[in-house]
Amino acid sequence: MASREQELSALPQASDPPRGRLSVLLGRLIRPYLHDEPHGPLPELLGRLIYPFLHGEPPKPQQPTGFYTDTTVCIGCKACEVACKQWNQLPSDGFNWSGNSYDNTNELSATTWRHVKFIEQFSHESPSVPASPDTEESESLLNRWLMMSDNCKHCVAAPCHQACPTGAIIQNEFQNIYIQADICNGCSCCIAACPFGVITRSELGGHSHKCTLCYDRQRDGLEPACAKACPTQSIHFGPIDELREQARKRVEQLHERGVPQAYLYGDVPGETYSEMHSFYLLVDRPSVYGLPDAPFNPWLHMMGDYVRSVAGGLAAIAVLLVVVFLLKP
Amino acid sequence: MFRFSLGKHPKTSREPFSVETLAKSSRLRGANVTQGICPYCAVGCGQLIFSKGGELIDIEGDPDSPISTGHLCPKGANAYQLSVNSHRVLEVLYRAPYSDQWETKTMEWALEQIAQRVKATRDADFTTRDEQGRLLNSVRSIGSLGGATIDNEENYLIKKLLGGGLGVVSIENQARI
Amino acid sequence: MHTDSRPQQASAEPLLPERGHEVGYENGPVTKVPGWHGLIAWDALLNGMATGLFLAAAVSELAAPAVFMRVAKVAYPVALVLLLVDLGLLVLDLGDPSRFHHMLRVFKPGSPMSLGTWCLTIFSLPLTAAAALSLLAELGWDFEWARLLAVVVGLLPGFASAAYKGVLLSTNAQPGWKDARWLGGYLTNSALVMGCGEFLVLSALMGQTQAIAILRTAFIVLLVLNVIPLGLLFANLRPIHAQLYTREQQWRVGALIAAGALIPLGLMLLKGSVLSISVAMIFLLFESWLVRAVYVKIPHTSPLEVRSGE
Amino acid sequence: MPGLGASFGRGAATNYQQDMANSDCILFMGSNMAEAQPVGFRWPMEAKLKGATLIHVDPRFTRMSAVCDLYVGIRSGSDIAFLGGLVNYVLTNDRWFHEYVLSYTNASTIIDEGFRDTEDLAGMFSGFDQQHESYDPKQGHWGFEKSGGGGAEQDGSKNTAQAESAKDEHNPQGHALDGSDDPHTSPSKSTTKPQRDPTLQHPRCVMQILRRHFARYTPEVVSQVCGCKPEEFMRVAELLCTNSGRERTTCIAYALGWTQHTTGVQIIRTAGILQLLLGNMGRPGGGIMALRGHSTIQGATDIATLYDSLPGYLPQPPARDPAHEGLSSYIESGGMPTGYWANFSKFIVSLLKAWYGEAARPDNDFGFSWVPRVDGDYSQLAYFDRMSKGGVKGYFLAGQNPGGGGPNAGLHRAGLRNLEWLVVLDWFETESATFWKNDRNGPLPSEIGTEVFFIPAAAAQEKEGSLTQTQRLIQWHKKAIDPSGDSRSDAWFIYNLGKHLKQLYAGSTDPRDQGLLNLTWDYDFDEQPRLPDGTLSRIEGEPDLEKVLMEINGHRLDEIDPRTGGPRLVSGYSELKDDGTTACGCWIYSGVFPEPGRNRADERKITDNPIQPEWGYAWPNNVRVLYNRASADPEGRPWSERKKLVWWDSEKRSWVGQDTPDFERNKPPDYQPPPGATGMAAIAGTNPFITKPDGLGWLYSPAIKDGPLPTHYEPVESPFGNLLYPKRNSNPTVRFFPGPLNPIAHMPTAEYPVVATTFRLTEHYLSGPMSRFNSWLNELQPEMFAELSYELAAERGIVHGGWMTIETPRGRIEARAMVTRRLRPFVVEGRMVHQIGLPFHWAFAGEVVGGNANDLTALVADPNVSMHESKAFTCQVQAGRLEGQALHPTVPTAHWPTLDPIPDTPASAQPEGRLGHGK
Repeated sequence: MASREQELSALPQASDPPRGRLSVLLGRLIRPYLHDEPHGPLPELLGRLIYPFLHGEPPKPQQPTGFYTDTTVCIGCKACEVACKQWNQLPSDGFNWSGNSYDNTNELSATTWRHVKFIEQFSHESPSVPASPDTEESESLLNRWLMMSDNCKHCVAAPCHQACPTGAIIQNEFQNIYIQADICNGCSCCIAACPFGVITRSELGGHSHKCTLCYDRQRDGLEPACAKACPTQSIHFGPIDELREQARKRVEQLHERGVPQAYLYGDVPGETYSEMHSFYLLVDRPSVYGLPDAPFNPWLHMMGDYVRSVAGGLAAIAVLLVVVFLLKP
Repeated sequence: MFRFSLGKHPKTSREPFSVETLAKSSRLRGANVTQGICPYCAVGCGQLIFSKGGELIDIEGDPDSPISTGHLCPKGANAYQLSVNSHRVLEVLYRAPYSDQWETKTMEWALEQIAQRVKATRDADFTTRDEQGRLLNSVRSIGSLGGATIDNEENYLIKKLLGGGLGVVSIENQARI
Repeated sequence: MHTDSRPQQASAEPLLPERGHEVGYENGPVTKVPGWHGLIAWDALLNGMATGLFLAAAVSELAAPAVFMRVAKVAYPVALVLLLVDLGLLVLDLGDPSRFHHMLRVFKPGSPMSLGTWCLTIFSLPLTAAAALSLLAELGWDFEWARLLAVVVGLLPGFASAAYKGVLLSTNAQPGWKDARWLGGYLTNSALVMGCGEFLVLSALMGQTQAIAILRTAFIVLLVLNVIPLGLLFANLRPIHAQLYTREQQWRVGALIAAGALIPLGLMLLKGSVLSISVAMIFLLFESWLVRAVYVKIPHTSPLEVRSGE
Repeated sequence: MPGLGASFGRGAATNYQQDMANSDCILFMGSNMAEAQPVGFRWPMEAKLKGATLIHVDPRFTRMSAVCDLYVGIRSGSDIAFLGGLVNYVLTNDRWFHEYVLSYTNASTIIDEGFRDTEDLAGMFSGFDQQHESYDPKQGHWGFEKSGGGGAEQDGSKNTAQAESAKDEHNPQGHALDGSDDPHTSPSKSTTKPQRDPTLQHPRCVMQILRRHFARYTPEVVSQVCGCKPEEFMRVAELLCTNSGRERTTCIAYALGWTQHTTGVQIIRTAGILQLLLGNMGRPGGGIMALRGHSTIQGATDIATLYDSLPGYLPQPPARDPAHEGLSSYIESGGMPTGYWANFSKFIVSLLKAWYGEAARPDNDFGFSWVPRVDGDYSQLAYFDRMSKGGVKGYFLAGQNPGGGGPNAGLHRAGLRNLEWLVVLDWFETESATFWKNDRNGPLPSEIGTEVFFIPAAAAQEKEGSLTQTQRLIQWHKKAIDPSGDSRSDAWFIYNLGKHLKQLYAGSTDPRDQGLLNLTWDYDFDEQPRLPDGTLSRIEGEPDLEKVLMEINGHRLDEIDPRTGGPRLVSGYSELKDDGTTACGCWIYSGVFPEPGRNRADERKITDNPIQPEWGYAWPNNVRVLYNRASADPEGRPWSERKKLVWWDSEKRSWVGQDTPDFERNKPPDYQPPPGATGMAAIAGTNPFITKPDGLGWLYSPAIKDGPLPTHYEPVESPFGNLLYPKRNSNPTVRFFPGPLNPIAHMPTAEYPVVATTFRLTEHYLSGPMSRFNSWLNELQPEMFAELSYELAAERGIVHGGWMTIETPRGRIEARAMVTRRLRPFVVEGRMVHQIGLPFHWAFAGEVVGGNANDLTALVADPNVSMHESKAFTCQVQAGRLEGQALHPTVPTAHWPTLDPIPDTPASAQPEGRLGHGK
């Protein structure tokens, strides 16, 4: 029984650009200048100038996919982090001990696309000598160590996607948000737009990077590296509808088993934010996990802001016109 | 009417895919794949090792393995970096007595030197019988340590050569049975 | 979205050290600061100066050509220079400046940056034409109709170029910025105020007394008018400023901004000389820059609470 | 793992990891499986999803505690007290599985009347030899009472127990090293059956002894010793009891948290007793899982890179007087008349044939004299003690780092400095390779005379071979690419070193060189091997390890396989003979290569059988659940539908089920051995533990050097005396290695009042050779830290994130302080004791460096397996750093493994994360 991974080795490596519009034909013409040894500075410059404007036939939409991360089974092993770095060949971020529990990763960034968070919640009770009856465990005291593997939320209406002026950020055929590193020019609008602080700009190359939901793997029918590695299957990958159903069942199960706090974060659209294609099962307030309690899509304000902006300008022009007409000889 | 809709999905067909994005695929296509076992702990997770042009390009879990069903821990996921690593020593190093530095040597030289050291030490210290006249046939001044991180066959060869061949007694590994 | 019951944090009295190392994530910043090197405050200023000057000149010239044409012919090249510097800053602010042209890869009106870049690009064409034709006119090649056409064509993209910037900086998730509903209103208005001021300075330098008279009045009214969006903006920003700065710091900055707004007004009311106009303009530019800088700094500043906790 | 061997017969984990998903309750103790074996832990998590209860009993609240249903904190080193309490709870509340215990354990066996328990002798068993600080089981009358003789019979017919100990499959240490187990003076091997009392009323029957022995382990005493609350203990006990029986099974999982104690073997024994009483052995979802730490730590034990063991747990022959130095004496003292060990002679003769080939002939004892004799303790600890005192000249290190990871690593480095020559086979410049230049505590290089040869080793992916994982499963891994640069596989090195040595000794007629000269040493590939892409390997001289595995599997030398033209491979150990017609390198692995081209370790077939018997090969005989005969009741029917695994099919007259029966397939449940039966014929149809001479699980086991029943002793270093046996603080049979480099803080110590325990982090591996040169792991745990409670931090003025120093009599290290409520002080015997946790992954060589917890631990050894005690020792802590210069990494940071583009791959399929490089 050969796994999908093993079948792949039989496939030839794709190398041709897909057929399609004229621009793709043009793309073929300049292709040698793009990937092979540059044939001198002028063709290279030409290639660089034309390249972003080449488009092809977009792929057919596929079943939307995503992640469902069940934090209640996370053991904080960070396999997802290393699997991600290994598959994507991301650099290590240097060696800094944070002291924030076992989290030395600290944040998501252009070079860290999975981040396991650790939250120690322990009662402040100390054992006493001799043991006094007052120190009996009380129900209100928590003794737990929460762990959560965080990543890009792949929002359906993604602020980064809306902000991107170059079209580098696309929603691909799997409805995942993908930054095309060959297009991004590092304008940083996506960084400003993301309510979760997922994206940063790399010092190397100056482009924005984030979780691709292993687009390259999905193209070949493989699941993302992190979900594949996750030993306890805290990270689930699959068609988003199935994941939602699975997650809701799990929440019900947890409620039955005495975890009434369990709920899903991001599985459905809210008043101010769309659903996310990477959603989480949590057992405490979102802010405890470093997530916005009520994420807000900035675009909800954009039209109003334009109106006020235009009004502010028009008012000034009106003043100017009035004065000119009144005072002109 | 100016309200932006959260439910609006972008249409894939209108997304500005770049040429490279359109051609995107995994690097596993056309790679050679071999089934390996994770070299770290004793769980024995299955690994798939992908190579191209004689170079490692990826190591990930083997979904077929009934033990690990494709999963790996951070160390297992890091196995690639054990092999592809600029810190790896890739030539024979020799430190002379009282020296403060390594010297680079050939493998052949090292094998020859080590064989001579073994012979000299063994010939000097081989004990056929102890003071009480008990048969020992052993060399007590040479030892060997390690085995739980290498292969069974290598363990067997170590035990066979050093123990059965040379008479070395202190052949040990990490395991304390 | 999160309708389920939420557990409350344990509220037991701590017996030992009050703040544990359980720093967790509650007090940390959630969003990331965009890597704009601080040039953005200058960009916002230059954008306003360029578009404002063009708009002030164009509107004035079209309304009263006889009075303003001479100054306008100088104003357009000046606006072009300012715009070019601004575009330079924009390119430098990119992570990969060699890919600046990727901005024109798509037209996404939903993205303020895309809309803005397209507007700036389009605007730069009639502006260049207007500036070139103005200069040519000085040299004797007069294509007046073409020049006026360029000016008219430039009005809309010029206005949009001024209007997008505030929306760009308020349509995002950054703390403070995301609440700045009046940033656009202020910035566009401020662009016109600055433009009017610049036009006034040019008129003064060129000794256009009629223009000076009209523009001085307009400038005074605009200066007063500008206080409204500025006030509304700071009302938007009050909560975040309270988190970031002590009351004393807030007062100090407030006083500086107020001075920057009131001094030019006073100067203008007092005298219309070249000197006072220029000084007033310098104060205005300082104030405008200060407002923008204070705004830009917000997401770069960690809240007082976090700072004291470190 | 004699803890398991002594109870059940084989010293290996009894079930396979996936089987943990079938458990109804799992007790993790002395294990942090989620952190140390995260992928294995997915099976307990699966059980939990299905509704099982996971319990973690540990000194530290770990990442595993976080996902367990119940966590109970106990003080390091109090495990036997806790488990003994559980045994007592099961017995006093009559919660034991009566039918199972009566049929499958030695509960009814009557013990010699001369035996005295710790209850009688204030914490000591009978037979203690004060002079040697060890027990003499014979003097102590530990043996079983034989039928017909009472206590009066001759020595010769009873007390086989301590002789049996030697033959326990996994207790090679059982044989006496001083040669005192002379067959003529030690008890003979009687086939007489021990006496039994099925009513369990006899005061000397095992059940009654057990009751008396554990009576003092009451919940209150447990709480006093362990520092947990009695209710917590009771909850654990109740959960174990309700989840055991016909319908339900409980699994106990342990790891180094149990073994790294001077009482480790006895801790495991206690768990064995508990599992036998609850009837969980040999059943799906039950058993005892020994979770081990290295990829082939099981294999290295089986194949035996151990000083006292030959492959397949045959004892390394001890030095003996000339009359008994021959093969026959060895066989006589090594074999057992009943049970599987009756085949002993076949195993050793076949091994000698495998080693010495034609030269092994009956007339020369099959070359038995060439096998070196053991005349003392040559275990790692003892040997390094000797080395540090100057008694060793040459040493090989193959993938082990004693200079960083040995207990009392400073002493280990002192040993390395005393060598004349050292050969290191490794990937990176570890502590053990660079002790002469990087050890801040050591002398200058100009004062160190050790000659060091560093042989670059091939990475795991660059060689082939087999690994035996924690549940005895042998898995072959293939070679993906050629070794980089000059690096070579360890096999290449040993093979070619052997060739050189054979050349050097060629022509010698000295008898002592004949072993080497006669050693079969021909593993050349028949043709140059190819890489997976079809190209020829560029490595010359690589041995063909499949040939080695075939040698391990064994051959019929008297039969030619027409397919190969060579001797026929044997299909399993039942084919082995003791007349020299078979050769077999390791009898328990026999069957792994049953026919040409069929390397069962390399089998990767997925079947419908959830046990997946065709994935790899498990020894023995591909059994996945050991003693699985016990998954059926005495009549051979499954205990319950829910828990069926192997049962007797009366129509087929055969044991059937998912797993290979760990039993003679056609032996019916009602089989009763005829009187005087020997070998397997002596094992009844109701006796599942076939490597035990009586086929029973041993609640009482005289096969252990520190007593037939587990007893709580304090660790060698402890702030407390022994509450249970105040006259006897620590294990009386512990071995010490006195010397200036290895001082001990003898208990109860006031100078070192804090208990310390070491632990493993998910992100690192051992002392770091396989993790501290890896930037992706280093960024996850970059610095040495120590975990301590708020209370201790407040007492010592230690600030979270600041520095602290930890001191023991052996050394001082610095670490970052991780002040956390996951660690709590324990109230033990009415006073508060603090405990710190120390990860043991850092030392002075690597991309990240830091204080080495193993510079603090002591060289002490438990009497059975020479295990040290790094899970419980005492220390002093204070705020601040060590004086002197801080450690610096010995290699620069390498953020990326490589930035070279992936070959033969277009830009669109290059990795996303090289960020502007490589594109």
